[in-house]
Amino acid sequence: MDFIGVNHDDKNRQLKFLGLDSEDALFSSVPEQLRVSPAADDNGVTELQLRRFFSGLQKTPDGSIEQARRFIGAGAYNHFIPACVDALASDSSFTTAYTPYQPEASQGTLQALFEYQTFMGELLMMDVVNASHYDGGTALAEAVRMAFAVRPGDDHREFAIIGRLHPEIVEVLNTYCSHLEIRFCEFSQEDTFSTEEVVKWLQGLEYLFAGLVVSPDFYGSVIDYEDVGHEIHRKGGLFLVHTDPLSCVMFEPPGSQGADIVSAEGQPFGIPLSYGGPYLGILACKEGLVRKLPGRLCGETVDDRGQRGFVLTLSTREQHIRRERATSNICTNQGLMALRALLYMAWMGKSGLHRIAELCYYRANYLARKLAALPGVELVNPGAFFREFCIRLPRGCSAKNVTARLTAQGFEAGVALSRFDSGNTRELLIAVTEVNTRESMDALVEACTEVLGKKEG
Amino acid sequence: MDFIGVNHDDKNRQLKFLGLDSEDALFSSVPEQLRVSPAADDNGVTELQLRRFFSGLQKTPDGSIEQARRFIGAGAYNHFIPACVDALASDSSFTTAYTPYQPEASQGTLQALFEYQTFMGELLMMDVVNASHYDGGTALAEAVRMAFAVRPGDDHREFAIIGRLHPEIVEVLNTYCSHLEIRFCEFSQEDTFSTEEVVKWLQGLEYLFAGLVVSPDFYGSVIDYEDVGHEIHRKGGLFLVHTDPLSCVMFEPPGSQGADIVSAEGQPFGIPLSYGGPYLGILACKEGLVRKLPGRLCGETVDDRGQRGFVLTLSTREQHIRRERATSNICTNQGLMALRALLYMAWMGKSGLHRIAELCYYRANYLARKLAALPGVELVNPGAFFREFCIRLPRGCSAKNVTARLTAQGFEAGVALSRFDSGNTRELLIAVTEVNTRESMDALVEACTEVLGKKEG
Amino acid sequence: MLSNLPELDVPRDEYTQGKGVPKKRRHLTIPDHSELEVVRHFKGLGRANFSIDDTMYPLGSCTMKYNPKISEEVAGNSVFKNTHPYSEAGEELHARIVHGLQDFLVSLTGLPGVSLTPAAGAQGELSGVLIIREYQRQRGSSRQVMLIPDSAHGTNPASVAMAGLVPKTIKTGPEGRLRLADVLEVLDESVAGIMVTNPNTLGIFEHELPAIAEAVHEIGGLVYGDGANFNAIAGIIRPGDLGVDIMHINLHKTFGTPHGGGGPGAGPLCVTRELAPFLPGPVAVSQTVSHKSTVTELGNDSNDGREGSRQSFRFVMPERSVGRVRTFYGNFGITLRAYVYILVHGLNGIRRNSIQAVLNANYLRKRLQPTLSPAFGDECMHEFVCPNPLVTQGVHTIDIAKRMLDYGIHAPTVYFPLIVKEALMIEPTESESLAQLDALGEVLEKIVKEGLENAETLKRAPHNLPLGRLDELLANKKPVYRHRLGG
Amino acid sequence: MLSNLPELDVPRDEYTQGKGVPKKRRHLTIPDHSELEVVRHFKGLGRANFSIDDTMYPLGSCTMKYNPKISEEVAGNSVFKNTHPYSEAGEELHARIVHGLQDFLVSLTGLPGVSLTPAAGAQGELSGVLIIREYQRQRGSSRQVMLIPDSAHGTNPASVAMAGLVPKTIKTGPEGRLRLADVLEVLDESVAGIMVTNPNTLGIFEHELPAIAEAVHEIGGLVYGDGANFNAIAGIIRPGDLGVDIMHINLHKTFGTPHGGGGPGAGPLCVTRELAPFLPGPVAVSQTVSHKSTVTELGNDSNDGREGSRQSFRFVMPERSVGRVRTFYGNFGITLRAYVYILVHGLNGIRRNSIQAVLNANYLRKRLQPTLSPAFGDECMHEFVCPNPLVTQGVHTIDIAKRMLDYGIHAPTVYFPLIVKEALMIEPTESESLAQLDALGEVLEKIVKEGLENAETLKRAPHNLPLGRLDELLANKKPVYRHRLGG
Repeated sequence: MDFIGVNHDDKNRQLKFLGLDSEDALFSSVPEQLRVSPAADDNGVTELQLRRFFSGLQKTPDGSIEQARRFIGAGAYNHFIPACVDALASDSSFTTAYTPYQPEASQGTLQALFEYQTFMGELLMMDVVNASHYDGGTALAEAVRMAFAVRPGDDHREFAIIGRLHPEIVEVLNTYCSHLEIRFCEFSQEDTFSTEEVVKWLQGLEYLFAGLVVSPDFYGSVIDYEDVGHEIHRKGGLFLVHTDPLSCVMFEPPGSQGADIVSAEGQPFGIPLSYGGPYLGILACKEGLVRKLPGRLCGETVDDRGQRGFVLTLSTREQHIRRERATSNICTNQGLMALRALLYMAWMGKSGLHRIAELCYYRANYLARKLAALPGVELVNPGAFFREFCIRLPRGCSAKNVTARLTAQGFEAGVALSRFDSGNTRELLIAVTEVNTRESMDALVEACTEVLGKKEG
Repeated sequence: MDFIGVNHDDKNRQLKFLGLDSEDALFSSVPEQLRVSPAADDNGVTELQLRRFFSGLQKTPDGSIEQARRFIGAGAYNHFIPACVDALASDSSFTTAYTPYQPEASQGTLQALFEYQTFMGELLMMDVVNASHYDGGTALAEAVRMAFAVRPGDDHREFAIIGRLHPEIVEVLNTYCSHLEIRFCEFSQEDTFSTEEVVKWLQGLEYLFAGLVVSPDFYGSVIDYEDVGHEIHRKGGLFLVHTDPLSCVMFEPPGSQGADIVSAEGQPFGIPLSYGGPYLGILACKEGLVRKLPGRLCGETVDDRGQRGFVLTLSTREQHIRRERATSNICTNQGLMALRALLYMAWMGKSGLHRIAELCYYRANYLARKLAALPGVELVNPGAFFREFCIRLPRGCSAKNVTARLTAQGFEAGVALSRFDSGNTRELLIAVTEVNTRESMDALVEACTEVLGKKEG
Repeated sequence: MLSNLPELDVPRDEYTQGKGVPKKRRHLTIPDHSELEVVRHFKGLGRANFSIDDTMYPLGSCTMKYNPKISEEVAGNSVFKNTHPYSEAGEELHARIVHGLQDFLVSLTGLPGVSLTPAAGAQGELSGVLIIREYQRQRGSSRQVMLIPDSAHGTNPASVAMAGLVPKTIKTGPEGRLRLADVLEVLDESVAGIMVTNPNTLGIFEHELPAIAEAVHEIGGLVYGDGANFNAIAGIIRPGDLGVDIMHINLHKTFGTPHGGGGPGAGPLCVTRELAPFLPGPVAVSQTVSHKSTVTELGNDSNDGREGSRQSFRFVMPERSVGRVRTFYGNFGITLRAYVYILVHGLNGIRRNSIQAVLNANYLRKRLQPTLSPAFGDECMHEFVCPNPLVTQGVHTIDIAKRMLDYGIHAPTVYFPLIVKEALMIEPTESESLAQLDALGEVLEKIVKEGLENAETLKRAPHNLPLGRLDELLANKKPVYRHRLGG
Repeated sequence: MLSNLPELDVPRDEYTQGKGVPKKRRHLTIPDHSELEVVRHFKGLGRANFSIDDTMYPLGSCTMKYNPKISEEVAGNSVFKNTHPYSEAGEELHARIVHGLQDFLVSLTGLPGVSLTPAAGAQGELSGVLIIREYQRQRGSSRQVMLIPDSAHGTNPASVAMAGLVPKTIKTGPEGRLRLADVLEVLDESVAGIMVTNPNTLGIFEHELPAIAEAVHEIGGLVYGDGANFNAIAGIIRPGDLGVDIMHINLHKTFGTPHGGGGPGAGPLCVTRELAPFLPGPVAVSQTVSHKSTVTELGNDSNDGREGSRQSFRFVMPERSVGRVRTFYGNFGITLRAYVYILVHGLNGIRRNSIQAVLNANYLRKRLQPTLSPAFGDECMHEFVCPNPLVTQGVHTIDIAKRMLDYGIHAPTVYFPLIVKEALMIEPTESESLAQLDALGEVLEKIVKEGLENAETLKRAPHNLPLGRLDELLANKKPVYRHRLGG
C-alpha cells in the first residue's frame, strides 16, 4: 500500500526527463554498500487487514462475529469501505447543506451529483442517471411505473420478468403498482435455461409493455441478455434491467446490451450496512426517456460570465412544479448516499473496482465449488453467478438450524431462504465479498462439514 | 439539554419586543384544551448518559470497566469530552495545516491560538500564555529554567517547592535542570500546615531565586498562596505556580494571587486520555517576562488595508533565529491540543466550566468523606482538595492488592502510590470527575467495604 | 488505490455447470487517483457549499435547524454501521431503537400506530394515501377524491395521483386559512379524505381543522395531516387531538437529522388505532419476557443486573398492511439519529424547540414588517411568507435571493407557496441566536434599500461568489447530464 | 451548553479537617455560546487556513506529506482514546504498539536502542545531547564542545546550549557539503561530539559522513544524526551504517502524522547498543511467555487460537537513563499513527516513498532550473534550495512567497538555511502528482516573470486572500497577546 501521488507512467516520464535509466540512479552519489536492498516481503498491509489486526488486539472487539466470517448478502453486502470515504462523507459542508435550490451557493453538492451521474452513467453505460432514489426496490418500482406511463396502448398491461427478484422488492413493486392493473408475468426459473427459451416465452406474451431482466438475480445468477432485450423491443416494449453496480464492472453493462431503463441498489459502493438503510436507489434511462424519469437531475450550464457551473434541471417533471401531473411524488433523494457512491468510485478508480469485482466473483466461485462438493449439498443456481449463490442442503437439514449452529461457531453463514418462503427449508443463500478471505471460506467449509455430518432431528 | 440559539436574556428581549408576557401567548390562537401541558419529568439526558445508554445496549461495549467506575487520575483525568469538540478538532483544515509561517494563509490556526491565549489567560488571570508546550511537566521545567535565567545573582541557586509535585514531573525537572546546579528545597509536607509556617520556612532560605507553589498538588490539595508569593517576592525571587486549569474555575487563579510564571497540564480540557499523550503544556507569565518566555506566541496586528489579523510574534526569542542564545530549543508545539482546549472552553462557557468544576469538587468531597468513614481508613490530605485525594488503607492492606481486587469487581479504583515509591504501600490516590456518578461512588464504597472487610495475607 | 486492496487469493476458476459465463466488460473509464487527489477534490467541493454549519440557512418549510454532533457520534458507532439487516443477532437491538422512536412519536402525535419504514416524507404520504384507499375499499367504498388546499406542498397532489386517487383543490381563505365553509361546499360521498398541513405553508395555524375533521369524518372520510411543519407544534399540540387520522413526519425537519444535498430523510407514518393494521411494514413490537436485566436504563445511572422481567423487541408486518414501501426496515441510520435527538432533548426539550422556533419567527416577522410586509395576518407560527416588495422596481424575488448570498446568508424559500405572488418564505428555526436573527433582518433591509436605489445591483447578483448567476434556462434547453469520460 | 451537563447530585459539603478552604473565584469572563455558534466560528476558522488537504504545501524541511485517513480512523478508536496511562489492563496493548514502532525504527535506522518518549524532534535532540554528555561524563571526560554545521536547524545549537554544552560552528563546503578536512581542523579532545543532518538542509547528501564519523569516533566523540530529513533516505540508507550513534526522528515528517498548526509531533531517539542504557524512558520491552494465542497476527488471516508461546509487553526505565523528559509514555497518539503508517506501507512502501520524494524533488529542481537556479550542485535528495532570482529587482523572497498564496499554493520555506541568501527551500514530497508538480513550476515561472515586469505586483501580494499582507513589525513593536474580555 502507498500514498504516492505520481502514477507509474508519470514516474517513467520523470525519470526520462532527468535522463535516468532507473530510480537507483537517484542515489548514485551514495556508495552502493551503504544502501540496503529492499525487504522484498514487506509491502505493507491493506486497510482491511489493518482493521482486523487492531480489532483483534482489543480482546473483545464488539463481542460479535468477525467481519471476514460474515457471509450474509441477499440485497445488502458486507463490503470494504475505505477510511477516506467515511472521512470525506462526514464533512458537514455536505451533510448540513440542503437541496441545492440556490445553485450559486451549492456548487459543491451540485458538482458532486453531476460527477455521480457521470461515473454511474459510465458504469452502466446509460445516458442519464438521476440524482438518486430511496433504494434499489423503489428505483425498480419507479422504473416500472415509468415504463407503464409510456406504454403503447391501454391494453398493454403485461410486464415480463426474467430472473429472480428479491422477495422484498416484489412486495415494494406490488405496493407501488397496486392500482395499475399490471399483469406481472414471470419466466419460470429453472435451474438452467437458455436465452432462446426466454425469447420463445416472450413471443407468447401478447400485450407486453415492458420486460425486465434481473442480473445478478436474487440468487446471484448472471446472464447475457442482449437477445432478450432485442425481443422485448421487437414486441414494442421497453427493456428494463435491474442490476448491481459492481457486477457491471465485470460484465457487459446494461447500456451496452440495449437497456432503456436501469435500476439498481447502490449500497455496495461505500454505503454502510446500517441495518438496511439509508441506501441508494440507482435509476438510469436513455436520453429519449428523460422527461418521464422521476427524481432530481443535475445539469451543466454557464454563469453570466461564461464560467461553467451546475444546476438542478428539468424540474418541470417534478412535483413541486407539476403537482399531480408529476412523474412521481419523489422529493427527498439520497444525496449523501450518492456522494458516498461517488467517493467510493473516485477512490477505487477503475483498477480498484476491477479488483473488488474479481475478488467477489472468483472467491464466490471458489466457495461454491467447495460447498457443492460436500455430500448431499447441491448448487441451486449452477450457471454463472456473481458474489452470491444458493445451495440446497442435504435432505433432512434445515438451513435455519444449520445457520444457527454455525453462528455459535462464529459464522454468519448466509440467509436461510425460509425467511422469505417457509417452503424453502433447505436453501441457503451465501454471499462472498473482498472481506471474506480464503481462510475464512475454508473455515466455513470445515465448519459446514462438521455441522452437516451431525444429522439433525 | 437543548440546542436553542437564543439565550435566556435574549428570549426575554424577544418577548418584550413582541409585547407578550409569556411564551404561552404565542399559541393563544390555539384553543387551550388542544394544547398539552409540558411533561415535567422529561428534560432529556446528557451526552454522558446517552453514551452510557448506547454502550450498555451493545452487550460488550469494549470488554472493559465502564467509564463511571474509573477513578484513576494522578495527572491525567477522565473527563467528559463533548462530541462537538471531537468533531471540530478533527477538521483537516486544522490537522493538516502547519506552523503558520505565512500568516495570510493560516488565519484559522492563528486566530485559534490567539483565542486560546485569551481564554487561558483569562482563566489563569495572566498577561501572556504561550501557544502551548509538550505537557505540564515540561512546561514547569521550562518555567524553572526561565526563572533561573533571570535570577538576581550567580549564587542564587535555591528553588523552593511548596506542595507535592507529581513524581514524574520531578523526574522531568531533574532531567531538564541536570547541569544547572539548582538546589531544590522542598517544604516538608505535613498533613496540615499553615501559610505562616511556609512563610517562616521561606525566610530561612538565603539564596532563593524562585519559589513554586503546587496547587492542586499531587494529592489534590489546594491552598491560598497569596502570602507565600509575597514572601518569595520579598526575597527577590520569582513566584511560580503549577496548577490545574479546572481548579482555576473554582478558586482564585494564580494571576490574582501574584504569580509571575504559571505552568499547568491542560489535558482535562477536552483532550483524550490517549495513554498519556499528546497532552497540553500550559505556560504563562507576566508581561514583563515575555522576552524570556519560551515557545511560540501569537499576536494581533493589521494588514496593509488596516484589517485586523494575527501573526506569530516575538520570534527573536526562538531557536530558529537566535539558535544557541534562544530561550529554549522548543520548536514543535501542541497546537492541535491547544485547539482542543479552546474548543472545550468555548463549548462549555463559564457556566459549563463552573458546573464541571463543582461536580469534581463536591463529588470528590462526598467520596472522601464516605471512604474515610470506613474502619481504619484515613484521609492523607485532610485539608481542602480538588477532584483528587489520597487515602491510607488500614494496616496490613496493600493498596496494590486492593485495587487489583476492585478491578475484578469492575472498578479502576485509583492509583496505588507504591507505583512511585515502594514504601508507600497503603496509600491510594483517588480522582473523581463529572463522569463518576453518585451511584458509582456509592458502589465503590460498598465494594471497598467488602474488600477491606476480608483481611488480606 | 489498487495497492490498498487485497490480492486475488483464489484461482481464477469459474464454477459454472449450466449456461455459459456472460461476456466480460472490456472498457471502464473511471479514472484512477491517489487518495490525496480525491481528498483535495472533495474538500474543494465542500468549500463551494453553504451549509448550516457555515451560515444561517432560513429556507422556509425546509427547516434547516442545527444537526447535533452527538447524533453523528452515536450513528458512527461500528455496531450500528456494520450490522446486516438480516443478522439474527442484531434484531433485538435495532428493533428496540426503532420501537423507542415509535413510542416517542406516539406521545408527540397522539396517534398510537407508527411505522418507520417510509424513506421520506413523500413516501410517507404515498403510504398514507394507500391506507386511505385501502380503508375505503375495505368499507366497500370506491371514493376517489382527496381534498387538498391550494397552499399545499406539491407532494400532496402528486402522492394522491400516484396512489390512483384524484386530488381536488380547495382555496385558502382570505386570512391565509382553510375555512370550514369552503370545505363543506365540496364535501360529498365521493370524498375519500382531506390532506391538511398544520401549521400550513404560510406558517399559519389552521384553527378550523378540528371542525373540518369532524365534518370529513361525518361523511366517512379520513383526515391526513402533512407533518412537514410539525416542528412548530411538537410537544405543544398533538395532531391526533385535532382530528388527524394519519400523519407523516419528516424526521430531518423536526428532529435535526442531516439532510445533505436533499437527503436521505425518513417519513414515518403515524395513524389512529383503527388504522394501525394497515401500516406499511415491518414495524417494531415489544413483548415482556422475564430475564436477568443487563441492559442499562437511560437516566438510571446504576446497573445492578437485577432479576426481573424486561421488554424484548422484534419486527413484524402489520396484519392488513398496505405492503412494503421499501426493502428492509426503512432508513435505520436516520431513525437512530432522530431517536438520539429526542433522547437528549426529552419531550420538554422538543416543546422548548417548538416555542423558540415560533418566537424567533414572530420576532423576525415583526422586526421586518416595515421592510417586508407579510402576506397574511398579524402573527405566525414557525415561518412566515412575504410578497416581494420590489416588484414595482422590476426586481424579482430571485434577485433578492441571489443578493442575500453575497451577504453570506442563504436565501429563504422563494416562489412558494404558489398562492403568494413572488413569495419569500422565511423560517429561522430555534437554532439561531438573536444576533443572527438581527443580522438577517439587517441584510434584508439593506437589500430592499439597494433595490429601491439601484435595481441592477440585485439583478446582477451574486457578485461576491466564485460563480455569477447561473443560466438555468440553458441547462433546460440544452441539457447535459454528465461528462463524457475519455477512453 | 449547561443544559447538556449533569446536575450536581451530591451535597455542597466540603470535607476539610485541617486548613481552610481557599478563596472561591468570583468572576470568570469566558462567554457562553450555543453549540451552533461554536461550530460556525470554528468552521469559519478552518476555512481561513491553507492545509495539505486543500492544496500543495511545499514547505522545505517541514515535509508536508499526506496524512492518511486510515491513521485517523484507528487513532479514533475509543480504546486508544480512553485508556488511562496508569491503567494496568492497558499496559500490554499499549506497550505492544510502542514496541512495534520501536522495532520498525530499529530496522530503518540500524540503531538497536529506541525510546519513543521524546515529545518532539527538539526534545529528542535535547535527550540525545544529554546522552552524549552523560556518556562522556561516565568515561571521566568533561568535554563540552559539540560541532554543528552552519546549515543546521536552529534547534541543534539551542539543544546543545540547553544541555549545558557549547556549540561550535563548522562551515559548509563550496559544494553544499560538510568536508572531512574542515572537521579535522577543529577536532580535538574538547569535542564531545558532532551533530549532522543528512541529507542536510540544502537537500544534499553528506558523502563524507562515514569518514567524518570515523574521525570523531577516533578522538572519543559521538556522532548525532538529526533525523529531520530522514524521509529522503528511510528504507534505503540506515544512518547507523553511516556511523551515526544517536539520532532522533520527527515522526510527522517521515511517517505522515498530522502536525496541525505546529504540533503535536514526536521525536523518538534511536541509539547504538552501547548507548541504549542511557535512553530516556520508559521504553517498551517484550518477553516470551507461553500462552494460548488469541491475538491476531498481522498478515495472517487465520485466527485459530493455537497453543504456544507469545510475546508479552511492558514498559521499563533503561538502567542508566538520562531520565524522563516527559510525563507518562510520550505522545502515544502520535506513536500509534506512525505505527499504522508503517504497517500499511511496509518497509518497502517506506522505501518507495523515499525514492519518489527524491525523484519529485529532482524533477522539480530541473524543471525550474531556468527560472530558479539552485544554490548548489546538480542534484538533490528530497528538497532543494534556490536563492531569490529577483533580488536585483528589489523583490524579496517574502514577496515571492506571498504571491504564491494568490495562486492557491502555499509558499516554500523562506530565508532558511541561513547560509543561502534570500533562500527558497522547496520540498514537494512523494504525495504530489506530476500534474501538481508542474502546476507549482508554472506558478513560480509566472511569478518570476511578473517580478521582472512589475515588481510591485509581488511586493503588494497577497491580493486574492481575505487579508492583505500582515504587519509583523507592528505585532513585535506593540505586542498584543490576547483579547481583554469584558466583565
